Amino acid sequence: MAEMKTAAYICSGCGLGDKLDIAQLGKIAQNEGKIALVRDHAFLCNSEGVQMIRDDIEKEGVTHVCIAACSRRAKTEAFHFPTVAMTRANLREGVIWVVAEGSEHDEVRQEMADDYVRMGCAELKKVKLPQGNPNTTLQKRILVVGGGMSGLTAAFEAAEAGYEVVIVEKQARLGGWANKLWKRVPFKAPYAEPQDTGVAVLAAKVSTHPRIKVHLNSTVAETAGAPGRFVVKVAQESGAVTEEAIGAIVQATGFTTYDIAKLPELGGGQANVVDQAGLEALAQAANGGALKRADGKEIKSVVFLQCAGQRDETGQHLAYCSGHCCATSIKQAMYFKDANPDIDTVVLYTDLRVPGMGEDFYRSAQEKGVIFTKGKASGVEAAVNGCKVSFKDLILDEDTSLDADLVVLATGQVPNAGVNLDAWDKAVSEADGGSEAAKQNKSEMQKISILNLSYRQGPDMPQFKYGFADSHFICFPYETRRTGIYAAGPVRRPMDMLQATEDATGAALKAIQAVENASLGRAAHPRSGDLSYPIVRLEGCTQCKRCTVECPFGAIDEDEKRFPVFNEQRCRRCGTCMGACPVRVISFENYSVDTVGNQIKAVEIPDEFSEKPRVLILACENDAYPALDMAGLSRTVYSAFVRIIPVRCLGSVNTIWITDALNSGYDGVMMMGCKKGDDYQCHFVKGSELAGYRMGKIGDTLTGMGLEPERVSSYEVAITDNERVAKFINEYVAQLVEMGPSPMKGFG
Amino acid sequence: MSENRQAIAHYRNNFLKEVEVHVEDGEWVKMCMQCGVCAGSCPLGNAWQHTPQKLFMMIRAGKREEVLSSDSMWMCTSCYNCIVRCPRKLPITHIMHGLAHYAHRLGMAPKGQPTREVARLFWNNLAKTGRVNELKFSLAMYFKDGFIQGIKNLLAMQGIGIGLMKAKRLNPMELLGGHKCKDKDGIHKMIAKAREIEERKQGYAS
Amino acid sequence: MNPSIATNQAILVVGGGISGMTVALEAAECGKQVILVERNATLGGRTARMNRYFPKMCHPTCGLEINLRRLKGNRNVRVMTMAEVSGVAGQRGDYTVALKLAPRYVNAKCTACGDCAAVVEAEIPNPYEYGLSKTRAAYLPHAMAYPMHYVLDPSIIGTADAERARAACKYDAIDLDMQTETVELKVGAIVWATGWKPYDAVKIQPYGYGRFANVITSLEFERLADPHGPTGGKLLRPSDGKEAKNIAFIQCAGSRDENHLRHCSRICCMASLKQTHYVREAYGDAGKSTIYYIDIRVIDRLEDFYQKVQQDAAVSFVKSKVAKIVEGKDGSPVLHGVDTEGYHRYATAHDLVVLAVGMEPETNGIKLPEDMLLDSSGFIEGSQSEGMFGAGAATSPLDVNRSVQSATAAALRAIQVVHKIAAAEACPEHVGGGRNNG
Amino acid sequence: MTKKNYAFYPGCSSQKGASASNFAASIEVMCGKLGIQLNEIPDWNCCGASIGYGEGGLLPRLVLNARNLALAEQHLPGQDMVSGCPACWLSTRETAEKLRESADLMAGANEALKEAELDFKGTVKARHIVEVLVEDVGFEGMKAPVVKPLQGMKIAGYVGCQTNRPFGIAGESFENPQYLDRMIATVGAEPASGYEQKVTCCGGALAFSEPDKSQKQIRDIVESAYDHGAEMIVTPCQLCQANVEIYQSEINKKQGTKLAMPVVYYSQLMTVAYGGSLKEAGLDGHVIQPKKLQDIARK
Repeated sequence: MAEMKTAAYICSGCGLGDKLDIAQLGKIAQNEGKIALVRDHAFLCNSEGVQMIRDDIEKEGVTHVCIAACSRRAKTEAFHFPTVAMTRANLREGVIWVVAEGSEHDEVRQEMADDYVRMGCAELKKVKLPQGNPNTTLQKRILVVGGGMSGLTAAFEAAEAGYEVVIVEKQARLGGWANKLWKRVPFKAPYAEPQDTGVAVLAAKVSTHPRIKVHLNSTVAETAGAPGRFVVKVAQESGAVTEEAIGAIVQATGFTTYDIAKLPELGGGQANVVDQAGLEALAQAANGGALKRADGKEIKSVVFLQCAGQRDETGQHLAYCSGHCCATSIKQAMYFKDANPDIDTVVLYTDLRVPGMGEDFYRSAQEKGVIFTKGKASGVEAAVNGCKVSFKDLILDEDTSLDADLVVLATGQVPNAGVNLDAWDKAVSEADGGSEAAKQNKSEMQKISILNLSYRQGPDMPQFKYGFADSHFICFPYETRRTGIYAAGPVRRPMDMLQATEDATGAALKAIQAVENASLGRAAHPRSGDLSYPIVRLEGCTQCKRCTVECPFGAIDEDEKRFPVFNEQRCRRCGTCMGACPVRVISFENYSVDTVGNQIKAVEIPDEFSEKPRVLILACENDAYPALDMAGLSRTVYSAFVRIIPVRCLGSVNTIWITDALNSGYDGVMMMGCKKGDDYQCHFVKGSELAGYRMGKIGDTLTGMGLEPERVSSYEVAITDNERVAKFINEYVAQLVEMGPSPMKGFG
Repeated sequence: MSENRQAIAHYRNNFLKEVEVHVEDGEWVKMCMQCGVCAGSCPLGNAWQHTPQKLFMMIRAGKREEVLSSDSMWMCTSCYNCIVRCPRKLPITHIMHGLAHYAHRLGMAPKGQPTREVARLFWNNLAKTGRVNELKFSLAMYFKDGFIQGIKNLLAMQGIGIGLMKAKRLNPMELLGGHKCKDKDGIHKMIAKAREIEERKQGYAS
Repeated sequence: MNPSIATNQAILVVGGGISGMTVALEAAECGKQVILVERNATLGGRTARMNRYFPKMCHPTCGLEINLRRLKGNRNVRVMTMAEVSGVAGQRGDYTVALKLAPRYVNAKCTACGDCAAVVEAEIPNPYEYGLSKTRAAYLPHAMAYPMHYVLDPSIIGTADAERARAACKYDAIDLDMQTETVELKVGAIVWATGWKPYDAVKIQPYGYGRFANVITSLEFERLADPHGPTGGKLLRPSDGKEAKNIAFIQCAGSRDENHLRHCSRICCMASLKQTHYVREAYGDAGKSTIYYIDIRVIDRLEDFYQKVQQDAAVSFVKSKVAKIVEGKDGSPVLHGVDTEGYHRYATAHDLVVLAVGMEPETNGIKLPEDMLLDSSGFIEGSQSEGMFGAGAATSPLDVNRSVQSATAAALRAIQVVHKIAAAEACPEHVGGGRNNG
Repeated sequence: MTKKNYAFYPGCSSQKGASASNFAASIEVMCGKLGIQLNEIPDWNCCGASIGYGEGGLLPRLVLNARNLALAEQHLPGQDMVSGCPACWLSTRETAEKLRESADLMAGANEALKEAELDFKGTVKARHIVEVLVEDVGFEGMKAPVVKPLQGMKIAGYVGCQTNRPFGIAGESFENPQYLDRMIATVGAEPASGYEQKVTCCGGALAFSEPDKSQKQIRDIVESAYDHGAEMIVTPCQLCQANVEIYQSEINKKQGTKLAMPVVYYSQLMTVAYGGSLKEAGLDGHVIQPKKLQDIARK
């Protein structure tokens, strides 16, 4: 790599020149920042300004560029210099747009700008242009676990985009649940009639596809490695094991129906009570003719009980709604009506949930004479010729009953998501040096594992809620916590076949993207394209395991000596490991303990008599930093005593930054991160929580330094909080003024 | 109408099917989704013991006696609010008329229900000559509950009658003849034929 | 933009809302070339105008920020705003698209400094706020606008205001001579992520939207609840600016109604449940929400959210399609109808009525290529030539999560098309050979 | 002026000496001025009205209307059939549509019509006079003959039900139709804006059978007109006119109110504005005297 040559460019446009002493900023960059080349420009982001920088890079051999102008979020197209390392000093959104107007504020405004230039220059000294993980991988085959409708779809769609696919299916035949259906709910206009499932055609296409390899009667015995270099052991029922080299994984392991034996009050277990799957079996047997009960009697009347064991508020059954069951019952009622319009079919529901075009399907059933009754079933008893369903008719407001030859319970979907990692953690720690029973428990638990990941953090994907392997994010349904592994279909959330095939197609895309990213050494969402990766200096490592435990993505394993093993392709570049490391041996080329530490140290701390406190703000780049930027955009004034540093996540904040800051005379530190709790906002899962936990631990250190605990504070900031964030700052600064200057001033 | 009762006997257990066959626009009843917009749209809503949507549910639940003996559908003013608001485009006004007619015809409609009586008088009045004789119709209405009550009604309403006469909008001479169609006989035969066709189609003995 | 970057291996994405951005980014992050066109002046679409998302009550701009960062860091996507597709010719793998580019009157030199807005006097109804407030006729669409450039409203072109704006700009960023232009692109696949629009509530006559000031739509209510909205996040009623504490939510306003939209718009139940949270947050126990509904349609784990709201004593549910609204003496809307569970007639006054308006395709009323396959409501099912696809709410009334899922799937479908083109160009004799193209 | 011909179906209430005879009187001048030639359908019969269903049943009611349609088709070929009464229009139009949609009903109707030696082919279009005014004449056309603008009069436009639902005038809304207000303005008067009882039901035929319930409706309709500063109600509907006008005295008697709101037809306004006399406008046919309008007519 060429020798480092630094340059700083100071813009005087957008009012910067009117409000700030640009010459002084230049001098600071030159003298204090020790920048080789310092230039200013009246309009840095125009083509002329950009060309000036480009020329310096090309002709002067500049390798490191500090842009002192607007926020790092602004003018990214103009300031795009992919061959050099770059820092941005935010003078516009961070200084002139937020410091109060008027000459009485000139001094503090200039001081703020001076510091940001110092910080930009100081950071520049420590950043390197990320070169990308040299350990790139080239395996682009996609493993699809599960050969049902979702799995087949994922496999076929990925193969059609040119990728090799391996399917592992537990059963002897492709098709899964869909094989057991007589017909499916319509998935395109006119949404009026049950349709062929199409599974046979799809299974045939998959079986004969030149890019798809199918393992039947097989399960995944082990998944080792990382995106782009997974090694998957496929175990056949016979015991034979095949190794497959895999780039990314789609887990489409589907669902199991809720056991109707758990619903005796609704007739579960009675001869003439079936679930929807049971009804499909009767319909397949009837093959378009009259449906008959198990005892051979032709069914003349049928009642469908919706939400059987679902939407349960008692805690005994499923709390959620499986979404597909209203349409499924409608479809099944049509099986009867289509065979014989005189059959009485009643659907007993509380809310008929057929969103979207399902409304047309509902109408179609009504036209066929299916009766819909809003009511709540209280019991199903066996009667002479069938069943007696007792219910409250909610419209007619009366307790009543219906006799039927057959009752169908619309039960819910239970995901086949493998091992629950929370329970697993507990089992592992109990088994670790524990009793035989505890060890037995652990190995029993592992039996239901789907992926058998050889990850330190457990053998399957983390589950979200009710055992579904879903994403926590609304905008990002495929944002999983296991990079390169995507759940699709009813294992992700309860869904119907239409949604499952859409979902599988989306998951296939994400798998393709994962292998492409891995092959280039790039990060996956949300820091997509990031070429930096964690670099560890193992010689300094104390094997404390914090990084392996705290990594939200299970990217770090441990070797036999308990040293961390980084799997960069699993890493999402949040820096949680860096924040966790007590000996500071983990860093990224462009984000490290030093890049931030140097900025903290670069700030000039006025003495205790100046009445100018200094507050360090560490702001999450996802929500808090944009909120601060937007405070600028809306010209919301906040104190000029703060110095803000964006961080990848509060989870990446190393406590050394805090203690260094306070040691060097800052009066306080504000940490701004995302919302915690069940509805957490952190894309790295626990950033705010970890930061809070770590800061809790430095309380003693603060006390030892003779500092009040209030000198470190944390805030949950949403991206829309541009006004609130200014309020937080102003209130905190006022509180610090009240408290008096830090006793550490002058010792730093 | 005893033969009609027999004719529908095989529908006993499936009142909805009976309604579909015998009630004007009855085949729409199954399409109701119980939103209740009809119930809230009726100007005489307060007077309904069973709202239209509830009647539809009762039909599906097989409550034959209750539906046909209900006086609710006789409260219909034919304002058509329910029709234009129904999200399923059910011709509710027509179904109400149809139910009322069917109940009336089966003799199950409430005895002495005022609108039922008015409707009967009105039809008989118009069917006689082809055109309505407003005076005779009014008098018939006042006397529908007997002579004494009729005189009382007449006295109570005499202000209105005299007012209209003064305004030349009620002609006492109508009592002696009044407007009528020339082809009275043709109209009689035509109506009789229409009835016959309708009964034939609905499977009544005729 | 240089149209020459577009080849028949590029993917055109029409619509820059969350679905379109997702299609573009997902495809680009697989290494494909994408052109993303948006009719408005900024990306972000409808979700950028939402206050919160259900069920997490998080902020839509959070996801927008991440997507914008992905976009800024990815050179495979070319973004064109104020660009509308005016024609499509050709077939799968080889489309020629005509784009109409409307003048923004501001070029890429704009630094978003705001000097132009400071001197322009004319005000226009703020499009971002559904006209609930006004903005200067030189404006930044919103704080997260992308591109971060101002716009001059066409109404001031040729006026002194426009001249003042130009004079105020130090960066030569205002170009009053910009004209509408048409450019042509070659692309291999097209994804229509054209989104949805709210059903015109004026057409739902019995509810008096447009006649009664205190009957508003759910989208307008989002703006009222937004701290950056026209009321600073206060739930004030439009007629008199008084606090609206007793709020009615009317479900299926236009949806599930053959007089309006045949389909169920899926999102509205959750949207109203979410909005009851706004009322609770604003007023605590003093607030009151009433949801008038036919069926509460919140599927899968969203049921949790429903159950939580059901437990809130300040929220009540009435199973009834409201028959009509009349305006009371103080401007309070009075709702008339019948609770059909049992039979309870009501005539209830509320401070404010929020109509949970249905979703219809944004493209209703716009001519799409004849090749497109639409369902009975106008949602896109695909195309006969199989080279054009729908994504997100253009395909069905979908919530954000499902829209993104749909968009991700659409990205793969488009990739399949351009992959086959690339494969054909690399090795023509092998294309399609022995393969089943489904 | 060349006159446009229409097959006219007056309906029972518009006969001489019947409850809407003043309406019948008032349309003559109006039509004359607007070039509308109404040709009465020979030997027309009653439509069955909205109360006919109780005894009548479906086919007998359809057949009554089919007879009128058939007569129009036979005697006045090529002419649209126009009714002045909403109930007549509604029944006729409904019949025409039902018969067109159902071959079965059409066959049944013709089988019955044969008894009266008639046959209906289904070619006639059933319209309301207001449709003719709005669609064929237009508001400009209605304005042209105005010689005595009704300045200074504030009038509540009461549309009622059946002119408005289920068919209504094309382009108008069911809940807030505008055409009547526009007609009021066309003749120089001021429509009472915000009159929210515009489309409230007067009780219709139930005014006879359920007087208390209907009179509650009527009271709302009249009181709201007072509340909006109207001095008169105008309506396109015969039954509305009769009910709302004649029951005010009953309401006063029973409920101690002092209602005395005149109720007239749009055609009466137009006739007066077009220079017609009090008698030509049928203004001698009111129980509650529309004095102001009568005064203008007398001028």
